[in-house]
Amino acid sequence: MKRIYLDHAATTAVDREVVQTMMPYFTETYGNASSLHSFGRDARNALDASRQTVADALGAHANEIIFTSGGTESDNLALKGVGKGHIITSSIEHPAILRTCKYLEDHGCDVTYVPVDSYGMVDPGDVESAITDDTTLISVMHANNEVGTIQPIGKIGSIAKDHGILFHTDAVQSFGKTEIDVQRMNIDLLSVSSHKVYGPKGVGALYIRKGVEIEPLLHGGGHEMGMRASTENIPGIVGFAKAASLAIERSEQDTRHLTGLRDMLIAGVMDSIDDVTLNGHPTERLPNNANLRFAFVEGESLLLHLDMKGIAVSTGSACSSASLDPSHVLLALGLAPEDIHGSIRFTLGRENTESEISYVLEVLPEIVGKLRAISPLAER
Amino acid sequence: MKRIYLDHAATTAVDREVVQTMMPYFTETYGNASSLHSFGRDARNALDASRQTVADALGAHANEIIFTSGGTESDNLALKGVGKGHIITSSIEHPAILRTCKYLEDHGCDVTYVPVDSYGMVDPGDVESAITDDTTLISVMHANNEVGTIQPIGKIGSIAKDHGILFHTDAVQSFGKTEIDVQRMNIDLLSVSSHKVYGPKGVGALYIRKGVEIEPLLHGGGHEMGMRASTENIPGIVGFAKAASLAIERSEQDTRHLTGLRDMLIAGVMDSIDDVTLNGHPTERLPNNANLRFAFVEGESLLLHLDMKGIAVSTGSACSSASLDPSHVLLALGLAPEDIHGSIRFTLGRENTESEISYVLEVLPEIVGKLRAISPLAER
Amino acid sequence: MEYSEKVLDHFANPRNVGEISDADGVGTVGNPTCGDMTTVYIRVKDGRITDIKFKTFGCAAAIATASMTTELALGKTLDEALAIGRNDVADALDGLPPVKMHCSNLAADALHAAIEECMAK
Amino acid sequence: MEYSEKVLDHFANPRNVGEISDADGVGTVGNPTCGDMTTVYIRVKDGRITDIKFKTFGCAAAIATASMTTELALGKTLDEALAIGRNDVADALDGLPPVKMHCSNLAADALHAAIEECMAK
Ligand SMILES: Cc1ncc(COP(=O)(O)O)c(C=O)c1O
Ligand SMILES: Cc1ncc(COP(=O)(O)O)c(C=O)c1O
Repeated sequence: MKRIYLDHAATTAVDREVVQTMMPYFTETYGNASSLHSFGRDARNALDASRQTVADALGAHANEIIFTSGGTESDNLALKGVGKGHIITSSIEHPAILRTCKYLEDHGCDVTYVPVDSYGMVDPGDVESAITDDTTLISVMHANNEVGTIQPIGKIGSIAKDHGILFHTDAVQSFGKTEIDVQRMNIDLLSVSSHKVYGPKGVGALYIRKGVEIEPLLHGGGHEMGMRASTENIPGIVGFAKAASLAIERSEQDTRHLTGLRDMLIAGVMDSIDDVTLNGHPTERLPNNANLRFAFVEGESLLLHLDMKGIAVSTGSACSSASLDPSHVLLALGLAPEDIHGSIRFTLGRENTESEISYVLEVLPEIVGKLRAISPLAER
Repeated sequence: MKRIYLDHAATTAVDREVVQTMMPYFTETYGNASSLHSFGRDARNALDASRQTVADALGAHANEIIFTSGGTESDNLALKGVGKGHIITSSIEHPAILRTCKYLEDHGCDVTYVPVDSYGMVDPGDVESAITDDTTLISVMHANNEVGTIQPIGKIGSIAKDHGILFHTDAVQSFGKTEIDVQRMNIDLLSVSSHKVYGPKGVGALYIRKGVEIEPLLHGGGHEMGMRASTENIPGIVGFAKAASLAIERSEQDTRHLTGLRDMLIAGVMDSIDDVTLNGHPTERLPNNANLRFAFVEGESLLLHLDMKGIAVSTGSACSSASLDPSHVLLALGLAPEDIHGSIRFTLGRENTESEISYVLEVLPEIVGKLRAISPLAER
Repeated sequence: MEYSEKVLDHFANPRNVGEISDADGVGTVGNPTCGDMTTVYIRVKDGRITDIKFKTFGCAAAIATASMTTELALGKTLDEALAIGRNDVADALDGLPPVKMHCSNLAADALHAAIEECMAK
Repeated sequence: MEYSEKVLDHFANPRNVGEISDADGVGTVGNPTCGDMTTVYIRVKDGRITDIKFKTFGCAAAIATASMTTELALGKTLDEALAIGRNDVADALDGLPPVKMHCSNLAADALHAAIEECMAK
């Protein structure tokens, strides 16, 4: 059976060129980057070069990049590392932000969760109004992982700057898909994750603007300029850097390709199936995200039927799929629970093709029809 | 030039079989283990199997194993996750423990640092005497990373058990080199790291005995039974599990091989060079560790001369090599600073050969002679 | 979370789907807000269930348990059918993932509601 | 931390190693406890350094800077040699890693101490 992967927001396959780039670092250039001998120096050189590459991709300096184990660690390090007093965030952040905020609330911080409109958009005015004398940090994600809405982070960045407050953005989903420039956008801290951009899992980075003081999360050897102890994952970091440079290099071409497939998918579904709605913003959305709501049917059933046809999609975010609670993001958009239960996220990738989307459009109407036929809600 | 790697305590090359095992997980079985579709289920199955393998290697149950980003994170998670009130540790722990203890002291905990004898051995009696009503945790490493001394952790484990106190051990250096059984040794928490046992960097595990409550370090999606958020690093975890099972499978053979090479090295050096002393315990030491003190010369010079001959060794631990402070471990053994400065750590690995050791024994006397010839201390 | 072969079979090819227009008993349990809703229709002759149909809005487990419940109930006397418990359905499907155990309640409860409506007539 | 080619060359092949038994000036700086100690011996004729030797216990940077310092000082007048500053040595070696900059002090200081001893005679 052909298998079609449309869950790139959950994770991506590692690009073959990236794997090739990583290979020598497992068995040849395997030194510890802190060691003084030639094996160590070779590892250190690879680490330094990777740091420069990731910095370049963000418009940052190399010494402003800390490598971490992924987006979650970057988010935790940013918030726990600088968050004190009052923190402002949005109601549609990833759990890596929201649960960290919850932890900080349990430890004496105040957190304001700014709402979003029905497209999942934060109003920068709401962020500004939430600022108090105690506010130390604003954290608003660049693009949402479920509905793909892209936030006006440049505006939020300048509000933060005007008020002398630090601004963090979770750019795990946007990195490589929309332009990021930490200078122009007045970003002080920014989280990225390798496995969302065709790099290996278990690697990420946090950009920390020069001068921002941060309390480390992992204490130990003085790695990563003292801000993140642990023997550096050189193959992972080298792979991430390669993936980041490919993403920048291919961004125009990727965006065109993804937008084309996304719009083909959305239009095709709307044409062939009744009672379908697009969740999220019509235009300010990631080029690869189509989050669609199918009335009268339940998402997991739809997902499993698609899976039986070899098509991989998701309901909500992967990390919460195992739970049965309705998505906090779709709830924040104001959707009724029964509509949330019928929502499916298709997230496209570089390797997807038009013929794959055609195949999805071929099988989806029948599946939705079948589920509606057994649904007690359909005739109402 | 032939290159001889004798710094296996810093990190190891990844075993080629391990790399082969990892490969499909980069480009084929690349799903997110939390996803419901077939890509996700395949990843989940690999994760579950890996967890079982690592559990088996420790005498633990699968649901007692949490995968982390390495030894440092495991140590931080253990200590920050359960440490409260009073903590007992040793003075020769890795910085991942000592700096975490420092952090906990800054946040209201009391920490007792039990001393070691001149062989680097902790006296279990000292641990027991240090126990107060507030003691919540004892953390003593299994084997030391610099001098290789193996601690009587079974005894410490039963003391902890008798007093109803949790016992953590940092087994990063001992795992795969000496037997570990968390039941028999009464261990409640145990840290391991993949890149010390021919597995990939950036992966480790924490064993947490069933029933032990722990506060997570990384908040976010409910991965790893809610104890460690972040998309699981499947290739890394699969590689770690493969490395762990190879280590167990080959342990007898490896131990014989390493002990042979180690003793050949120590005896050879002692025979051909005057004023050399073995640091650490004569018998209770890791099979692959030879930490030797060369009077009148400074370690970094020795290291670099060896490096110029293609031989990679270390002074102290890799993570502190960049600093100029004398090793806290050798200080704790009671060595004078000038003796510490002349100490070199040779740590052997599975792939080292007798002919490599012969080569080291061939070049070392000349190097030491050369450095002693320019040393103002040599004739004193 | 992994479904058994039987769950997947009943999910992909549910038995006894539909409605019975002049049913002797109809039971509905659950609601769309929670993401799960099942309606069971029965026709009864001489105290035996001679026809049974269901409709479900819900996850794979909800659909499969409803399908299996109708299979278990068909041909049974009302008393026998009332004795079909939650675990019977899960067992007949070779088990359900722990987070989905509540689904097995849904279908059995809807069956019981339909039988009670029929008995109350 | 990466050493320049020149540092590595002077480390591997130090110039002017040794002692001068009846030196006109001897200067020792540093101590083994800190991991670094250098002794510089000079012979002076007509106010010029005509011979210079050193011994060093220490890291590669300590050895290389001592070696380079003797090269810079040889043939110089005492005043010229006194003017050899810490940065001159590091510069002549194409730089030193930041953590190792203190080493360049050691050799220049030992040279200055030797010159001062000689002048005080
Ligand atoms: C927006 C966002 N933030 C953070 C994360 C966490 O990243 P990671 O899985 O690399 O820890 C994810 C994905 O899981 C994400 O989509
Ligand atoms: C004893 C000990 N504990 C902890 C660590 C840290 O492990 P990692 O580098 O995987 O974070 C190391 C090695 O660096 C070690 O030797």
